[in-house]
Amino acid sequence: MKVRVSITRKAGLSDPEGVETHRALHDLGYDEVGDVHFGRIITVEVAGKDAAEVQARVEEMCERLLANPVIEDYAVEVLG
Amino acid sequence: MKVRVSITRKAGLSDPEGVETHRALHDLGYDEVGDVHFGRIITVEVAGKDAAEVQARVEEMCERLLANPVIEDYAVEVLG
Amino acid sequence: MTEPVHRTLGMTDEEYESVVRVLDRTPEPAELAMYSVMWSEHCSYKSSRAWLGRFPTEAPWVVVGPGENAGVVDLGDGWLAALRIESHNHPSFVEPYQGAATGVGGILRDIFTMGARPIAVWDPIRFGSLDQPRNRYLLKGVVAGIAGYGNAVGVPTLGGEIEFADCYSGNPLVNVMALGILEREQLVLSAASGEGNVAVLLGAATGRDGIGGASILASASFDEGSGAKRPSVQIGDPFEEKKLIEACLELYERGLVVGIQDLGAAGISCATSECAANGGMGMDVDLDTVHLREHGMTPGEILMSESQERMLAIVRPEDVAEVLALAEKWEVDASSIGTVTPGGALRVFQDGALVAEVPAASLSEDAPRYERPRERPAWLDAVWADAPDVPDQVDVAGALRSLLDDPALGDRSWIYEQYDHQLFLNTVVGPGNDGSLLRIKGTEKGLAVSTDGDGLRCRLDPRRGGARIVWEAALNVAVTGARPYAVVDNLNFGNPEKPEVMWQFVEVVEGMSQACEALGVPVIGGNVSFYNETGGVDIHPTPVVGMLGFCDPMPPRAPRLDRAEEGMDVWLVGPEHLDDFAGSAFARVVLGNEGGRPHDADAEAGSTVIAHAIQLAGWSPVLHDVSAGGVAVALAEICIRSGVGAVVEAADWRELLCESPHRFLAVLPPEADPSDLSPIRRIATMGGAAIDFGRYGALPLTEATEIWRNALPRRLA
Amino acid sequence: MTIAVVVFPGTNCEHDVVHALGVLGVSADLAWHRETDLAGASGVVLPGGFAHGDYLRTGAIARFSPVMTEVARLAEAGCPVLGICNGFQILCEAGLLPGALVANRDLRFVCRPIHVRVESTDSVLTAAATVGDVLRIPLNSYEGNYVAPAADVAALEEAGRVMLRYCDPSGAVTDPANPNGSMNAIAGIANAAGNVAGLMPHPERASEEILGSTDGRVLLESFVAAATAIPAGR
Ligand SMILES: Nc1ncnc2c1ncn2[C@@H]1O[C@H](COP(=O)(O)OP(=O)(O)O)[C@@H](O)[C@H]1O
Ligand SMILES: [Mg+2]
Repeated sequence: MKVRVSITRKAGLSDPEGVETHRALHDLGYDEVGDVHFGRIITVEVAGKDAAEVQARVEEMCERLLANPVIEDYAVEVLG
Repeated sequence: MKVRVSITRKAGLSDPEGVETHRALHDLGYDEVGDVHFGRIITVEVAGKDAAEVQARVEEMCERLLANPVIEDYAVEVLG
Repeated sequence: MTEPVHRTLGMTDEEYESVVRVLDRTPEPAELAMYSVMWSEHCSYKSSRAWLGRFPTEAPWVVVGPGENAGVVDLGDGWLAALRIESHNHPSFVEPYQGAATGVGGILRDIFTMGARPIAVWDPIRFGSLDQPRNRYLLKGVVAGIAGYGNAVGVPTLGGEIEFADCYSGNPLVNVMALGILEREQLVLSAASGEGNVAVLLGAATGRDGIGGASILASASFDEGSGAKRPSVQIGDPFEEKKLIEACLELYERGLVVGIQDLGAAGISCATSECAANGGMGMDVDLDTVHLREHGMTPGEILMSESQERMLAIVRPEDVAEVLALAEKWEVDASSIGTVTPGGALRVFQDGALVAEVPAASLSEDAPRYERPRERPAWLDAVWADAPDVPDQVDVAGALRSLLDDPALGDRSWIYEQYDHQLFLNTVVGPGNDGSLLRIKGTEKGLAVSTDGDGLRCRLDPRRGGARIVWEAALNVAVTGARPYAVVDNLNFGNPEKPEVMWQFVEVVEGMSQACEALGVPVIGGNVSFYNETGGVDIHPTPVVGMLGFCDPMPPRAPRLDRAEEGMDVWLVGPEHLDDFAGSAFARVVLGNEGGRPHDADAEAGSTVIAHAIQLAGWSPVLHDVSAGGVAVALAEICIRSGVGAVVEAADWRELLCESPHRFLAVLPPEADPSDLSPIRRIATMGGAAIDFGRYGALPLTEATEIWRNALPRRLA
Repeated sequence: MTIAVVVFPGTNCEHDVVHALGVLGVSADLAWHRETDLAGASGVVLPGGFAHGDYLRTGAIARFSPVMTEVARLAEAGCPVLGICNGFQILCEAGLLPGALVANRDLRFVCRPIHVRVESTDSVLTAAATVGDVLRIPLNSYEGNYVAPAADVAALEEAGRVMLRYCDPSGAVTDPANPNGSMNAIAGIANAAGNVAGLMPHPERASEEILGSTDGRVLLESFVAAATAIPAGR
């Protein structure tokens, strides 16, 4: 099964990459752009039949390795 | 409007983060894990009323700045 | 029953009463927040201040001693050097990458606050055993954080040190030291003089980072219950800092600042009150002008925010426009947030209303001072009695195999090759040797630096241990040809409310002070980190010394470990060994013993040996001090780095493995006769394909190299 | 003749490049990234560092700096343009060189001397060297891993535009000698005309004996010779 993990920095923490990219977009004339935030997507191919089980396993992977729970939130979607 | 841009490395080009994460997951005993791919998500707040127009503008931002078309693919979703 | 607010801010009832006395009324919330952080252990040194005065701090070349952001010494011809060390222990445990990264950012600001360009960083770090995954994660994260920030901000990391012991498992130590150079006219201090001068806040936006935060965290024990005190982690932005460095250096060059202060612990409240108090003035601060990252921040939050990469410059009113323009050129945000006033009051306004009014000086000067009880630990006698049981005869080659495989003794290049250590083209001797040696371009001058600590030996005897790390650091710079010139120290200790910990602290300060006095080297700055305990277990008393050495001129070709050649002689310089095994690597790694009482430093022998090292550095291909692992490991490092074996001809196995102080190896061409540099004796000849200890066995060089190179990587793979 | 060394916010090797050129007896001027006219320069160096923090993507934001329009103009006119490390990354992003640089194979920053073999002398980077020379030069990067679509790499090879390849001290191109996983062990390339070149290692860090190696000089000398040969700012 294909699983998509989206990892974003917790609200309130600074996001230097977002700030700089915001600045660059404005320099290019995209004045309509407001806040910019950076995150990561990790797509993982997982052997398994049961979506709920796969979901639980990948969430565990997030807690242990993929995300840094101290500063990041994550969301796991089993795409099937 | 809130727009999510997902940027992934083009198939066939090396993805060291993916490879390394795959290895680390197996070290932790997640033998069910197959291919792992890394990408970035950039969420952008964009002033605008028309979803199609916003979509087009953000696609232009991707072409010009947010993605590197030589090695990356991107997808733009207007979340509303 | 809810706890009174001051207690949730880490303040005792007595301390709260003092605040009431100082203000002569009940503090407003913003005021209480300010006092709670400024009077925390981290900011006020309330438990240590009474003892720090023991350090010798004077010498004719000291320009700025302890008390300012960094110590400054004179290098002649108008050149000055600034040096400073800090700890980021607790933040690095919470989030190793960002904790270490922001540690680097903070120490750099201390340097360029003085007007100096930061030119190098060091990272003395300590962890629990790498057998535990959590410790591997912490080490990797810390090294990546130092690399990620240091490399990107554009300041090379020229070395550090690393130790492993179980006591650091729940409490890793991450110390960072930075060196800067400047020309005398550029020196700036943090005093806000001149009524009507303007306080300009430069750099990153202010968010809710580390509110009630990093400093309180560093001032309390770390246990399960501390979750509530956990600050939101601060995220380092090396790019912002790089711009800030360039902008500030240009401000100084153009003479546009009267005084400047970095924003660290307690953020705006600390910077404004210190600047005002140092100048004998007051300040009016308007919080509406502070560039915020988040909506709805309270005055207390804005004042206490520990958002990174910010500076407060004091500027004459007529220069404000130019300062703002210069900031804009460097793409640094800047705004005028305050005005220097007569009278000594720090007054803070928001939405036109006065939200805090305190005597600026009271935040630092009225802070509590504690002379906490001290008591020699009862367990020490038993520890001394448990001296290493040294056998009659030892297979030195076999012991060397184990020693080279120890992660603290093996090759450290896994760490330092992640650090840019060459930027600025100053690095004449880089990491992987004893001290690093930097040139100052356009002069003949050289600066040598070493950081040294030794938690185990300091646990066994804090006074002797404290003295020995100073002597070791001094020898490390001397073998590059530099004379010991100034010291900064980072005192990492457990809970000062325990009498045993306070006793250790005072003993260490005494030992270090004696060594500095004997060396004639002033202490120009330092940092105290208390409350390094987890679950009631304190870390070893772990002072770390940063030694600055100076030479003018530099040796034409400074010694390095990789310059030994077949046929050269190896000389051991230094006094007869003392069978000193307590706290040695041999006892720990091979015998599994961590007891006994180490020998003391010997000031007379130490000084002689340092003078010899400086002299030999003028022409020796290799000099290497003998420290952890003794002569055997020191010789092996020379062999491995130079790619040539050695045959040891005359040495007792004890001489090879014990760790008596004040010894180094000199590898000299065969025709050289250094015998007038007594005490000195020839112990080996370079050559062959093994490190050959004669009747104590031989270790093939290829095998030694393999073991040494893999000691760290194989545990981290 | 003067050489312009371009400074973006976040660049950090600019003074080192100026110093190393000075060692060769050549003077160079710093040019801030907002400048739009480098007509006085007969050569341009984009030095190493972290332009715009390397945020978003290495080189991505820098390529839009005003100075890059001018760099492109000079490149087109045949002026020698050299990108070192971050400068190489920027030239790739700007499309003045093909491909891109991504994270090192083992995801660790690498700062150490590596060996490169000279593969071609048809560029401003290598003209003074000899094919087959092995140079020991410091590498200092996290994103030093050269990637490009297979067809582009094949075209580069075909046209002899790979200038430097990672190798072991004997000159053999082996996998362990490839410090970052670059495709075809590519360490440096040039454009078709040979006047625009980029490389990951830092020749300016190997230009004085006291710093451990002088192997980088031949590369800087090639560049300087090319800059001397053309009139300023065509
Ligand atoms: N954490 C570290 N970061 C960078 N370099 C380090 C680190 N630990 C050790 N090193 C380097 O490895 C070398 C050996 O370290 P060490 O054995 O502690 O030196 P010494 O015993 O001479 O004080 C030194 O050059 C030192 O700078
Ligand atoms: Mg040493």
